[in-house]
Amino acid sequence: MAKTLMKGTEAIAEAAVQAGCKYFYGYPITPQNEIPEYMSKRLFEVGGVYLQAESEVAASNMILGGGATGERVMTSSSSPGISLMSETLSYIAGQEVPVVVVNVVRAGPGLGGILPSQSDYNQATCGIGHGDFNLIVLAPGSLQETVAMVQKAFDLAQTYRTPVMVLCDGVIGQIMEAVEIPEGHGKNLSHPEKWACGYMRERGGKRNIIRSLFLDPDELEEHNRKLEAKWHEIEKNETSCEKYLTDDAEVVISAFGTVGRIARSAADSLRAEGYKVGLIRPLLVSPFPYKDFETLIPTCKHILDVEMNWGQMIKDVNRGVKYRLPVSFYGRSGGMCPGVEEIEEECRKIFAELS
Amino acid sequence: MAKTLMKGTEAIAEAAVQAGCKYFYGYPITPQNEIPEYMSKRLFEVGGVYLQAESEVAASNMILGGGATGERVMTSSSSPGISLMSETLSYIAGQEVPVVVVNVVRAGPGLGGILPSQSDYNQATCGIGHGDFNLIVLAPGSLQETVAMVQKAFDLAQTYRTPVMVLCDGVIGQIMEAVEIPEGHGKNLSHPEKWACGYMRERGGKRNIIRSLFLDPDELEEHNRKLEAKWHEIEKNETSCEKYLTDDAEVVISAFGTVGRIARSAADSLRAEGYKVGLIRPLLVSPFPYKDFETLIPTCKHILDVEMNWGQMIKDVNRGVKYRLPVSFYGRSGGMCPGVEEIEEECRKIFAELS
Amino acid sequence: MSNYTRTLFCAGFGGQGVMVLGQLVAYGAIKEGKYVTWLPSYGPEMRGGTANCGVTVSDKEIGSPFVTKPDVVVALNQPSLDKYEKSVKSGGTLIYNSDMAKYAPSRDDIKVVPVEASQIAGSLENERAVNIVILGVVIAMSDFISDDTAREIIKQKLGARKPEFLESNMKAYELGRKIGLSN
Amino acid sequence: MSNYTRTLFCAGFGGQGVMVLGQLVAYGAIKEGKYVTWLPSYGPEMRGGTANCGVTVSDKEIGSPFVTKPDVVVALNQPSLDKYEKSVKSGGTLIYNSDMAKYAPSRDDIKVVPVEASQIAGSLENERAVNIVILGVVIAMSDFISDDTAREIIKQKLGARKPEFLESNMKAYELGRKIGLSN
Amino acid sequence: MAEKIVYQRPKSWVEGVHSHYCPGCTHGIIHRMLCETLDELDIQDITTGVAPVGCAALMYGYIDTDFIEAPHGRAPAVATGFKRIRPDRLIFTYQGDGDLASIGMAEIVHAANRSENITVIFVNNAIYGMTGGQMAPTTLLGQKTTTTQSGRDPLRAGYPIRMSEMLASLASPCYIERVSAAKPSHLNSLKKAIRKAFKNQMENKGFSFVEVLSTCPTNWGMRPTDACDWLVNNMIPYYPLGVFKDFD
Amino acid sequence: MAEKIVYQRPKSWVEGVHSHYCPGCTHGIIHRMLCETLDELDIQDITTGVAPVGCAALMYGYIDTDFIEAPHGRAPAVATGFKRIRPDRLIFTYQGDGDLASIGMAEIVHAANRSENITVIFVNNAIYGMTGGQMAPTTLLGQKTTTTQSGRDPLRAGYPIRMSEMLASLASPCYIERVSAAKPSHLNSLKKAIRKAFKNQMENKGFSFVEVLSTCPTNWGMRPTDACDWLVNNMIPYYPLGVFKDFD
Amino acid sequence: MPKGRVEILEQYCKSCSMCVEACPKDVLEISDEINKKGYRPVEAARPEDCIGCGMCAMRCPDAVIKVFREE
Amino acid sequence: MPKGRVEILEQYCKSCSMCVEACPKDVLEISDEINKKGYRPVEAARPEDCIGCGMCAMRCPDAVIKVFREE
Ligand SMILES: Cc1ncc(C[n+]2csc(CCOP(=O)(O)OP(=O)(O)O)c2C)c(N)n1
Ligand SMILES: Cc1ncc(C[n+]2csc(CCOP(=O)(O)OP(=O)(O)O)c2C)c(N)n1
Ligand code: SF4
Ligand code: SF4
Ligand code: SF4
Ligand code: SF4
Ligand code: SF4
Ligand code: SF4
Ligand SMILES: [Mg+2]
Ligand SMILES: [Mg+2]
Repeated sequence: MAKTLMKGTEAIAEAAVQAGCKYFYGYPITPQNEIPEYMSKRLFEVGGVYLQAESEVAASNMILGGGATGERVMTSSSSPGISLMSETLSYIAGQEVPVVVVNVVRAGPGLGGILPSQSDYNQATCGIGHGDFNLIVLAPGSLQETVAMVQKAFDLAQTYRTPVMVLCDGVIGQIMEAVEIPEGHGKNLSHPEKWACGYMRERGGKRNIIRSLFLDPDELEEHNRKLEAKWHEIEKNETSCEKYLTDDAEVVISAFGTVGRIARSAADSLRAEGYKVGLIRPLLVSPFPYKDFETLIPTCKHILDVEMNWGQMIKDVNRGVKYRLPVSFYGRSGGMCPGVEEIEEECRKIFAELS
Repeated sequence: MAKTLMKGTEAIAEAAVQAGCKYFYGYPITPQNEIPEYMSKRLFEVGGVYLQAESEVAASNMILGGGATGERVMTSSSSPGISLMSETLSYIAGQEVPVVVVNVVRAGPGLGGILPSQSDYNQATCGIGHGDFNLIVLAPGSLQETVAMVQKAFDLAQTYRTPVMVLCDGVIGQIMEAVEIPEGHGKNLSHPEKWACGYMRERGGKRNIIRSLFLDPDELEEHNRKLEAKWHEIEKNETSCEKYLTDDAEVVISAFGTVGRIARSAADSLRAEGYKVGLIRPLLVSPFPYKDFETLIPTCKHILDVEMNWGQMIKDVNRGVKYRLPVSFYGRSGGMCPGVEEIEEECRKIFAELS
Repeated sequence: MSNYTRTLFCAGFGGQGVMVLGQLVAYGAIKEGKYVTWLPSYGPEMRGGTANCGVTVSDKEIGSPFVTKPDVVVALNQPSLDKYEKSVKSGGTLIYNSDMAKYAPSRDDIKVVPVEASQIAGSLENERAVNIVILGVVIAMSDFISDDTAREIIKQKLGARKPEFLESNMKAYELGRKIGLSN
Repeated sequence: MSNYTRTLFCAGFGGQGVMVLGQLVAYGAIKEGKYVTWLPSYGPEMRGGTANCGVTVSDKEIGSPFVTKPDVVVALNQPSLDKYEKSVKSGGTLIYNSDMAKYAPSRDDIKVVPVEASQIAGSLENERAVNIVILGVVIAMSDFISDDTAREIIKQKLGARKPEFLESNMKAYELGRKIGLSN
Repeated sequence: MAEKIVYQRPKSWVEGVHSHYCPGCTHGIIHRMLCETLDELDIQDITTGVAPVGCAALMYGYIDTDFIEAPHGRAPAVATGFKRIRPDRLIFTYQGDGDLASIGMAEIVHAANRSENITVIFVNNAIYGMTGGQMAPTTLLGQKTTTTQSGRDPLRAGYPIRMSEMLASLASPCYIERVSAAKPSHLNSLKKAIRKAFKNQMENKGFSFVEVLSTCPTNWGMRPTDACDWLVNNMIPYYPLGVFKDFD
Repeated sequence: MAEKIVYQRPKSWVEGVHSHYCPGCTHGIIHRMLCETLDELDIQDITTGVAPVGCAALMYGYIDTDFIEAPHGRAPAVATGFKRIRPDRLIFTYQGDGDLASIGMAEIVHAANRSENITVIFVNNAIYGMTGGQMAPTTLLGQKTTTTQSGRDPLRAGYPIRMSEMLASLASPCYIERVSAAKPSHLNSLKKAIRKAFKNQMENKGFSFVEVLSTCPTNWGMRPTDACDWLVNNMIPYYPLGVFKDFD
Repeated sequence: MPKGRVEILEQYCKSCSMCVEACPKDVLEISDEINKKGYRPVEAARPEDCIGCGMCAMRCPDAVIKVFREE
Repeated sequence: MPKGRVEILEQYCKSCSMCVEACPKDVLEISDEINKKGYRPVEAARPEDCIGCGMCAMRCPDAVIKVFREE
């Protein structure tokens, strides 16, 4: 497929279809309505299923049931809707069902606003539901990257049999850019016949039970130990990070998602002014690329963390650099996005103080 | 009231009543069923309201509506039920409604088990809902402390007009201990006539709107800035931490809630063996007492973090000691609780390595 | 700081009264001004499942409420006896309902007391008094609480709830106590 | 690395076609092999509210898609004119629908182009073509995309959707272009 | 001859604000009727509204009473929480069909079943207005929406739910009526129904539910007056007007 | 004379397990009937059960088919998600009254309204069994539970919900019947209803719903056989047995 | 026929024509003006025919019309 | 009268008496034994009266009873 101008939400949807996702359950919410709208038409064409759920609670449970077939299933929503999926996501993680969830983040808390935000970082990477579990969270910065990450999300979900979130913001959802959508392999990596429901006859009467309930604490601890080991495996294999001009940078901007691309513009123009500025941008925010941050320590003098929230990633940045570098923060909230000039200004202030 | 032997759940309920909480909305879930059961009888006696909600989603919205009167309202639940309150808790924080939520944590993820756990630490302290907001989270270690914290929770909720969580575990819920329940002042600290609904006539036609929606991003950013400033105020005023034998301790155990009391036993018997062991225990886990951890740095050689989960508080411990002390972890999961002997053993190993 | 800390673990089927047995000891300890914790292992089953609780009595504040090496273990059925026999502290006491469980001695470092508790309770026409018979044994063979306190607590707690059974309960306690004293 | 990067900001009431105006430029830029981003400020109102979008065209990858200091601003109504007049880059161009908004000049560092776009569109019996008239002006006065490309894109994108209006749309573009060229 | 005022803006209507509703959207008519009722019963300053998530999320911008914002679909639970504590005050929810009949199904059924002493205004416009025209549970068979682009197909998307009828099957609600905001001839019943729903609450009679058929010219893709005709010709046959329950 | 087996454990019954249900709890009878139906229709190995949260959370311990565990109340959504992808397989949910009629109200109404081609077994025992006897939406007026200690008072806690009747008010469900597991004389209809609910699914007829009145001797505080009598004398009068919808 | 009069708060009118359709006397018409919000407000094109019946106001979703009647 | 016989999987019986009540011939009774789970299982106290009707099995919640009938 050649590069065409597409809206973010539609690119997300088509990327999923090309990755072999034929099943979508979701509930409308701005700013991602074009995803279900697109799916409602497109999946009919490919012989798949689009179903408008009665709520996000129901949608998340439909992907649990759908995921239990072992096929590639997906839902998408935005912040308040994602909160409603908390309980089920905890179940899905505990039950080891592969699903993909897209969160096109809008400004909160509460009803908040519908403009772009990154204020669900904490939720996505840390405490979205009860119990010990983690989501894999991909945070794309451009449409082309979004497409790649949506497709990768399905692979990750199936490889590890775990819920995967693509954490976008309203900008990614609403922007139009030229994008090429690779025809994904769509290969089912999860070996459903081994663990999924619906294969009992094929397995000669051997059944599968997909559950998270273990009333015996020894059994539950064992199960949780297994989940934890899987997570360590994921941490080992799957961290990913972009470093831009960091080699000689005195000030490194840390940012994820859309803010990353804005920060790159700022870095470029500051470089043009002679300032040694770089950018570090986690592509997966969970597991977080702590190591990549740690390697900044010897050369960099200061990190400026920039986010579209009140500084949610900063604790991971600090953890990465182990408090051995000063980390300051610049952020906007409520649907406001830090602009190139604002970031430049912050950097200049830091250089002024450094010298 | 004199000390009497009480079950944890009942002590929680009576403590709330004595603190002037006359309104309870909730949905049954083990291991905290005795709270609603107690309330269903007791609140009728005091002329209050007990209502069994149709779900935790509904319960959380009932306390939102109830809290909007400015009165002292409460709900209680356990892990999966708390997850279902995520969206509404984000609203409640954004709408600045004072409410108290008790979470008697059980083992997750998913349906998990019903035995004690601390695996909702991340959720409570970090990402329970969408958007930038925080809960105040109290983590009692004994029944007497639970009673005090439940009562304090109402004061904090009203002082700051914010949701407050009391994070217990199944042990606190099910244990019987001698406890004295102070007759709380029950004074309404929130000045409902100023902000609550239902006072328009009294205010001569001036109305109140309790909302979190601000479609204009400037307005929403302003609102969020206010919430953030309030949180900084809370961080300044309300951190609280117990330090036990830490002055000369070479190894300090960090633990919260029930594990704290077990760790104290371990510290006592290790001291008897001549090991210099201390204990640091946050009483509020959000805001977290980072400063109290920082002050450990000069004397302590090693921190052993012990939890009933896979190590959720450890990142806050590291943040407190700024990675300048080695921090190791011992934990159990799935309803298992670290025992005194296990903690002792871990400590002895650490001392062996230190020398 | 003295060193008085005693632990009791009671296990049986749900409905056999192990929880109440533990609670009576706990109430007694409070009455005597001691520190006490009572902690059940609550399960999902309403009946038929295994129920158990651990009681710690001490003259100082109690750290861990989990009872892992009890001074006294009470086992009212076979699975409990099999499972918890090993947990008794060396030098401790294992009391079991010999009407419900058989015991093949595997340890010689503990005192083992079989009690025909069901028969005794049956003879009093109060089948549910098995736990009170055992309470008598426990109190006689340990220093959790005094005999006087135990009697008072039975009166106070069971007298109020089931006055019609008070007499047979007191009798059950007596008979248990006798067994305890003779061991 | 050359330095070709141009920004356009279009604002008006919902329904006036500002979004499409921006998109046509974006499609054209893609056609010419440039990088482009189009970003709307989406609002809660379906109609009657203010709608706007920013377009960035460049010959290299685009960082921020937010258009804060546009080279060209299009304002189709009074509130938009009032609000975004100040944002035009020094040396840039402000194009507005003079049938819907009055302008009292406050800057002399920008080129200001009033267009009687509603009247022109009305005269073509295609009231919705206001945005195409303006597109003609924009293309004539800027180097986002070539005139040829613009015509092709109109044919391609609007021809397909509303063939019956294609002729009057092309006419609207012509008339706008004339105004642009004469400014 | 003296001039008498026949009609003017209600006192409870917030002055100086241009509403965000689309031209001719009958949400506005229902709002106006609500304001008139608050004025006539003199209850403006003892009433709290619970705003939904939907086009009416901003309704407190236009109706001058206390307001609590509810999460999507949860207004009945919010109202319950409030009313149980302040039985001396009045409370109403105002909810769209997405809000009430889709995500909020559990909350409305249970509030009705407990016969909470609250007033519910249910605005059925057969579509999700706020989010741009997706299918609602009340979307008619064959009706085109952005998520049923070739018309609602019952096999894939189920049947339009008749909320009034379903709630009337419960033992406990006090009053359930379906009215319309489309035609001048409907407006009398609309007003009477709203009034009655508030009076019931003032008299502690329990749960009152007014379903109002309403238009969404924007997402139906029609001129406002055509939308009114469409409502009459298509919605009323499936959603008959009338009283479904009345304990009077 | 040869000996014929009149009754034996169904093939789908998991061997060697002592169920966690309380003595005489009729959950067990319903399980057994389910197993018999799976055997008779020879569908054990193409069927997936969706386990609820409630006393039956562990039902996969006793019924030997594929199983998915659902969060409390959400079994119909889980089943929908599965069935839409695997229409060639059978799926059933088994839900208590707390699960289905309280927290899961939205999911059951919408699954019914979409007429999802699934089978729902609704076990109404008028109480929350698993959590120790709190009020359920179906608890009878005056019935004592741990959260209605002086009996359910409709003013405070609302009315017992009749789910079969309410769902039957919808246009789309295919089959709705209420049966009982209390008395030997009820068991025939119980078995027939379960069988029919599965056959409907096999014939793609859509949503089938079997409400089974069931006992909870433990939380009702009765001996099992007394509980059966109580059910007959108290529940059946309020929850009449019978077919509420049948598209046959 | 009674004599009526309408006052129109032009700046709030959204030009929806609901009142135009409602008027039994065909008094109202959409004007050629444009208000601040970009709408052409309604006007009383034939004020002399107005009977002050209030139908227009009753149907206006934006409470734009005030109606008077001579008594 | 046909002749029947019941086999009882004692270890699964929970002594609930449901079968006892169901038996038309009063064949069954709760025994004095105690099984592993602590219940007194049911037994055929009057096996000679059994007609193999299956009522007991049909009512047993724990599928404890197997029923035979001579043909
Ligand atoms: C939890 C959650 N889910 C989804 C949304 C997005 N949303 C906003 S309004 C709405 C539906 C609006 O439709 P309706 O309730 O019929 O009201 P209308 O706009 O038609 O009056 C939806 C789905 C949300 N804000 N929150
Ligand atoms: C979200 C959530 N809320 C509450 C619970 C606790 N809970 C477990 S089972 C149950 C209700 C059981 O009642 P019912 O559905 O009637 O089933 P029964 O046990 O009576 O068969 C509840 C409230 C839970 N596990 N998850
Ligand atoms: S979108 Fe529809 S319902 Fe919403 S204001 Fe516009 S016309 Fe009314
Ligand atoms: S608690 Fe009630 S429903 Fe649950 S198994 Fe026991 S008797 Fe049955
Ligand atoms: S008052 Fe009556 S006659 Fe006068 S303009 Fe309005 S509708 Fe027409
Ligand atoms: S009904 Fe109201 S808003 Fe519509 S045209 Fe008439 S006056 Fe204007
Ligand atoms: S088969 Fe019939 S007669 Fe024989 S024991 Fe069973 S119920 Fe009684
Ligand atoms: S019905 Fe079954 S479990 Fe109950 S007593 Fe009879 S055989 Fe035993
Ligand atoms: Mg609607
Ligand atoms: Mg039940």
